[in-house]
Parts: sequence; C-alpha cells; structure tokens
Amino acid sequence: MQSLVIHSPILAIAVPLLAAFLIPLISKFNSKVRNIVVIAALAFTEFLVLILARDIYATGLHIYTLGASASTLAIPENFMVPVRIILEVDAMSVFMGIISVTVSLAAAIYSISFMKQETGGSKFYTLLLLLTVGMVGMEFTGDLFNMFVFLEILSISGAALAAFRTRFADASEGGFKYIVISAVGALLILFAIGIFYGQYNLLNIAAIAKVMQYTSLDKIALVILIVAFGMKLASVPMHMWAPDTYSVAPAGTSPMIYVASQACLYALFRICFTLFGVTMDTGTIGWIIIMLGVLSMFVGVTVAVQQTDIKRLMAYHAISQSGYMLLGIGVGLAVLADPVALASYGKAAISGGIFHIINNALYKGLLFLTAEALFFSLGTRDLNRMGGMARNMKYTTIFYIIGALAISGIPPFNGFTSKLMIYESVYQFSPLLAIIAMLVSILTLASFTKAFQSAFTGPALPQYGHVTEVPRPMLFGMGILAVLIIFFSLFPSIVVNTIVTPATDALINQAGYISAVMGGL
Amino acid sequence: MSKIVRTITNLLTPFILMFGLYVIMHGHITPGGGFQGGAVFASGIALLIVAFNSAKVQEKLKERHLSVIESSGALMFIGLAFAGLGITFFYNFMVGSSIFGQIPPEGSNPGYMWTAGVIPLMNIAVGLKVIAGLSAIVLVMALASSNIRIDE
Amino acid sequence: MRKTATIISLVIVIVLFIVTAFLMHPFGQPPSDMDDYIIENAQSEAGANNVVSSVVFDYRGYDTLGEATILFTAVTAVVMLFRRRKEETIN
Amino acid sequence: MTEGIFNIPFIAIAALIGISLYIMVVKRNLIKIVMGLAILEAGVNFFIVSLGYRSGGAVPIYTNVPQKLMVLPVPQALTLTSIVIGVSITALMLSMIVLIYRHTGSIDAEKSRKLKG
Repeated sequence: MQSLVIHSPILAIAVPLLAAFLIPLISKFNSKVRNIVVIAALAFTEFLVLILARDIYATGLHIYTLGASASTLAIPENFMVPVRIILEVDAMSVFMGIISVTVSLAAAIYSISFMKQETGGSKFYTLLLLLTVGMVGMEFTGDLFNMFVFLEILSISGAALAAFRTRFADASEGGFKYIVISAVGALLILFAIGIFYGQYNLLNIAAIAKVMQYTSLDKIALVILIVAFGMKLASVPMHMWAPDTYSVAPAGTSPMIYVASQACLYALFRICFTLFGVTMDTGTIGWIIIMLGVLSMFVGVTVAVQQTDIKRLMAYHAISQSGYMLLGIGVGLAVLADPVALASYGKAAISGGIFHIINNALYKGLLFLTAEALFFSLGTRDLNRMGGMARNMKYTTIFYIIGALAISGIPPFNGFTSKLMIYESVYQFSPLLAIIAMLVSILTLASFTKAFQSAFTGPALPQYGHVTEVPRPMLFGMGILAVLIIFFSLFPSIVVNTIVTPATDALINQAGYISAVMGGL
Repeated sequence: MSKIVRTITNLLTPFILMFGLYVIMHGHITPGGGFQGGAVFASGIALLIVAFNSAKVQEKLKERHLSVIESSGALMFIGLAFAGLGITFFYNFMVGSSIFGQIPPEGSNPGYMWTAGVIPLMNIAVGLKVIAGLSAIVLVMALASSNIRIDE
Repeated sequence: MRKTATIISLVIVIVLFIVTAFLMHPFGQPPSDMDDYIIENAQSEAGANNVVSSVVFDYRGYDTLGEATILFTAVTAVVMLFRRRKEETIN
Repeated sequence: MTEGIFNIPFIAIAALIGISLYIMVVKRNLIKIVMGLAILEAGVNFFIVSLGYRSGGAVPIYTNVPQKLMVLPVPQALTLTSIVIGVSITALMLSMIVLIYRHTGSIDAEKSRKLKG
C-alpha cells in the first residue's frame, strides 16, 4: 500500500495508457470485455488519484523523479539542478486530476450504449483513454517540455474524437479547426519553452522559477504562453473553434474536451503563479487575465442567447463560464504581490475561481450529456424542431433541470456558492466587474429557460411519439454527475474546506513548490 | 508506375529495409535509434506503395496486423518502463546486469554492442512501433485516396 | 477593415519574433549546466555511447513514452477516420 | 548590433515563423494551411536545435569522437520528439482534409460552411 502511494502519480498516467495500448489486442474478442477493461482502468485510475489526494492533504506536496535511483531524489548527487523529468503533484494538480478522471469515467460509462449504434468502438475507447492520459499527464507534470508533449496527446486525441462521426460533414470540419488551433498553440508554447531553455538551460518548472529574472525575453515568452493557452481554452478573442468542435463531438466526449480545456487553464495558472509568481508585474498580467475573463463571459453569453442548436448554445455557455474562472483567479493574481489585499479578498477570489472549475466541470458535463441524450433519441440538435420531451424522457428532463439551475447560479445549487464567492471578492476589487458577472448570470438563466421551453415543455410533437427514455448506461453516466452536483450543493463548506482551500494555498505557495524540488531556499 | 520504377524499387527495397533495421539495432552506439530507423524502414514500405499500388501492398500487409504489431511494440516499451518500477518508473535496471549491461570505458571508444541496459531494447520496441505505425498511416491514407474502405 | 486588423496584428507578432532573435544569447555559446552534466555522466549512468540516445531513453524517457503515444494516437485516429461505416450515407 | 550578426540563425527562424503565420492567416486553401503549419513546425524545430549548438562542438556520441567538447544533447532529443509529433499532426490533418473533400467537394475554407473566420 505504501509503495502504491509512492508510485501513484506515475501509475495514474501509466495505467490508462497501458489499457489504451491493450485495447487493439483485446477488442479482437468482443466488445463486452473491452468495455469492462476501459471502465476498470478508469476506476482504478480514479482510486489512485484519490489515494494520492489523501496523501497530499495529509503530508503535502508529492514529487516523483522518473528513472532516478529513488523517487524523491530530484537533483542528482553533487549537482545543483534537476536533470530528469520530475512529476510534481500538489493539492492544485491533484484537484484537477480528480475532475479529469471523474468526468472521463462518467463519459466512458455514458458512451457504452452510444457505441452500439456506431462502428469503430475500440478506436473510440482508445482515444478516450488517451485523452484522459493527456489531461492527467499535463496536470501532474513538473516539466515544461513534458507539459507540451501531453498537451499534444490531449489535442490529437480530442480532435480525433471530435471528428469521430465521419458521416456528418461538419464533424471533420470541427475536428480540423480544433487540430489547427491546437497545433499552432502548441508550437507557440514550444517556442516559449525554447526561450526559457536558451536562457537558463533548464526545463523544470521549479528550477526555472528559482532563477527567474523576468528579462525582456521572459516577458515575450509570457505573452506567447498567455496567447497560446488562451487559444486552447477558448477565451474570447480566440474562441472561434469551440462551438464547432463541441457541437460535433460524439457521446460523452464534449464534456471531456471541455475538461481538457480546463487542463490548459490549469497550465496557464501554473505558469502565472508558479513559474513567474511575484517576479513578474502581477498587476498588469492580472488585469490582462481579468479582461480575457470579462470578454469571454459577456461575449459568450450574448452569442449563446441567439443560438438554436442546443450543443452550440451549450458551447457558448462553456466559453462564458470559463470567463468566471479567469475573472476570479485573475483578481487573485492582480493582488498577489500585496499581502493585505491577498488575505482580505484575493484568496477568496482564487478559491471561488477554483471551486467554479469543479462545479462547472460537473454541471456543464451534465448539460452536454443531456444534450447528447436528446440528440441520441431525436436525431436533431435544432431546438426549433424539438418539443414536449418532458413526457417521454423524464430522467433526462430532471438531469437537465438540475444542470440548468446549477449553471444559472440559483440557490442552493453549487453554481450559486462558487459564483457568490466570486461576486463578493471581486466586488471589493472592482464593483463594476462584479456587476457584469451578475448580469451574465441572469442572461445565462434566460438562455437556459428558453432552451428548456423549446425542448421539454409544450405539446408532444407527433413525429416523436415513439421516443422513449435513453438506455440505462447513459442515465447512469448522467446520474454520477447529478449526484455529485447535489452533494456539492448540500455540503459546500465540506467541499471547500477539504479540496478547494488546499488547492488555493498550493497555487499561491510558490516557495513551497520550488523548495520541494530545489531543496531549502 | 512504369516498369523502370518497379525494377529499381525491387532492387532497392531490401537494402532500405536492412539499413532501417541496422539503424534501429545500433541506436545506442551510432547516430540513430528506434524512431529514425523506423522511419527509414517505413519509407521503404512507402516506396513499395508508390511503385506498385496500395491494393497490391495491402494483400501482403494487412492494416489490422500492423495495428497488432504497433500495439505490441508500445506494450513492450511501456512494459520495460514498468519493469523498473521496483525503483522508479523508467529506471534503467539493466545497467550492470548480464544482458546489455556492460559500461563502456570513459571517453572516446570504438563502441561496444553489449552496453546501455534497456536502451537497445527500447530502441527495438520503439522501432517496431514506428515501422508499424508509419506504414499503417501511409497505407491507410493511400487506400483512402483510392477510395478503398478498410475493415477494422 | 478586418484585413487591416489581421495585417497589423501579423506585423506585431513578426516584430516580436525578430526582437526575440536579437535578444537571444549569441549563437554558438549557449548556457550549458544541465547538458554538461549529461555529457559527463551519460556513459557511466546509462552506459550508452550515444548521448542523445541516453537522453531520449533514459534521462527523458518519459517524454519518449509520450511521443510514442502520440504516434499511436495518430495511427488510431487515421484508421478510425477511414473506417467502414454501418450505413454509407452522407448527410 | 555586432552581436546580432552572429544571431543570423535566430533571425532566419523569425523569418520562417513570420512566413508561416502569414500563410495560415491569409490563405484559404486547407492544404496551404497545412503547409503553413509545417513551415511553422520547421521554424520551431530549427529554433530548438539551434539553441544547442556550441561553436566547434562535436557530435554528442562517444563512438570514435575526436574531442570532448560536444554540442548539447538535450535540444536534439527535444527536436526528435517534436518532429515525430509534427508527423502525427500532419497525417491527422491531411486525413481530415480528405474527409472534408469527400463531403463538400472542395478544399477551400471559404466554401465549406463552418471554417469561415
């Protein structure tokens, strides 16, 4: 058990990877065995991430040096800087890891019955596992180049999944758009990594952070990194790919692609808070991130109101919700260098942003899954051609209502809790920003009410008389997320205290992150 | 393609494939390695596909066999990484053992085959993977552009 | 209008890259702490004459695993895109 | 500026990246976009590998190496990784273009509905 804890960071990446490599061999037998292997691998990964999380909350940051003679030997003997790749998992990384693996597990279960309609099931599950590997690998790594490699795994598998339904013309177009944006973003990130490597001859995040001087080259690298990760997480000036990609992604994969973009959000924060930290001009960079957030929130929701395609509508809301996280954490970043402001509202803003990440992954995931359930049953994504589904699809309706109430920030749902944390703290920073955030929330509610009326209420349309509830695995996948939302709504303080606050502390504790690898400062 | 191209291809292909295997096997002592050698080998396959046509190559080289080879290469690679797990993932546990365990003399030396621990084995695993992977990509895209669907 | 905005942003980005080129260290004299360690110790630690190979498979073997995974992903994706479908209809 | 003269490789890289970004922003042909991406990739790979050049350095392989001064090995390994990634992405993008062509009969981004903008 103890050695399982020691090796858990790498096992959480290697186990789904091993399963992905195995699938082409075992899918020769039958699809049931394959499904069991996929679900078992993801469940085991979830277990590993959870025991890793328990260990981190008890004893603090966890490092794992790959290929060294001991896993905690970050720096070779008689030497000053790390040479090997180091996995560095703190409370923030493991928080993101929990989100990624949980959503992947729900999506994998949800996709079982979908795959009976389609060919290529084994390829689908291989790509799904690889997408999970990409997310977890990106979140756990402590090495910049390694982050780039896993970003590429995530991009390629995400694009391939988006293009999965090859019988639709727009599927390959959505996938193509995603892969072009991802490839350009990733190459820009690689260029920035090259700048760091050329200056410091280092690739480890903690080691670079220790010697970071914030030269003009570092500033250029920071700008490139913000633009590149902004492209990947679909913040507004660079959001054009998101609706096309999310709307064509099959079955359970649109939540996963969404969570993958949250992993890029994590990478952006890791770079701002840990790689640069207080050495950079936190006020300016904080405001840049706040502006990205406000633009995303506002443009996302105003475009969403006009949509008639249910998945495009949800995609624009996804953009808008990412804005809240950028806003909350951007406010925290802007006051990072000011200990008084940080203690009075900065930390609360970061906590709100982080709490919003997990809430959003849950309810946005649930909403994407209900939209896909409607598409599964009706064969259309057009809201004008739906109606009266509340009678035929009771559970889906209930899940939709839960998700819609949560995303609009109606008390007592979890979306309300995290949004309240953001409003309160942002109000102290700048009242105008808080007012915009509330306005966006109202527009969100309006948009989801409209979608609810079109799809679920009203008279039953005659052409959908034969429509019944979706199969049980789909309900089960949605149920996992719905139960978690209800739990998070009923006990917000437990969640905040156990996982959100440690993540906040880990994110702003740059010195702790550095000293874990580089020894005492 | 014309008869000249096919004759030259027949002559050249064995040498290209042999050179690819050489680059894979000697990755730890001379320039090269699994990826480079695999790419050379796969370019030989690509030459075959260009010279003859993709349907003809497909008779001998089924896509699903390639995918099995690729998976086994990947499994061998990750298996070697897992084998070091007694100490750490990716630990080079074979340095000093009897297989590939020699340590070369410090500084310039003529190069010894029996060195480098797991590196030669990983080269072979990656080589297998890259041979199968790149050949599969080239083959599938060639088949698709001539409108032949492939079975899974 | 949109075209001018595109051209202007493009020019700014290109100037940024050229400025980077001038700010980099003089070509041929890179800082080299980590790499000197690897050149010094590759033979004794990994036992390989080829230092690049020992970086690829030993010091940064995990990156190579990721790289192999990417190739595997691409092969899976390409085969998946051209798979035979149940109903060959085009929407 | 005397220092800048020695940085000609880096300036060439900036030019390559500039050309590629121009192609990707201005051209509407999907194949040309892929070409632009390939040039961008070549530029970035060139950048990484030129970071490791040391004047007068030998190949970092000890087999019959003439001297101890070697060029840096890590950038070469990184470039190798990046090249393989580039091949994979190019293959995937070209396959998607084949599918787009089958559906819409065109590889022009203006003509296909979704790829505008």
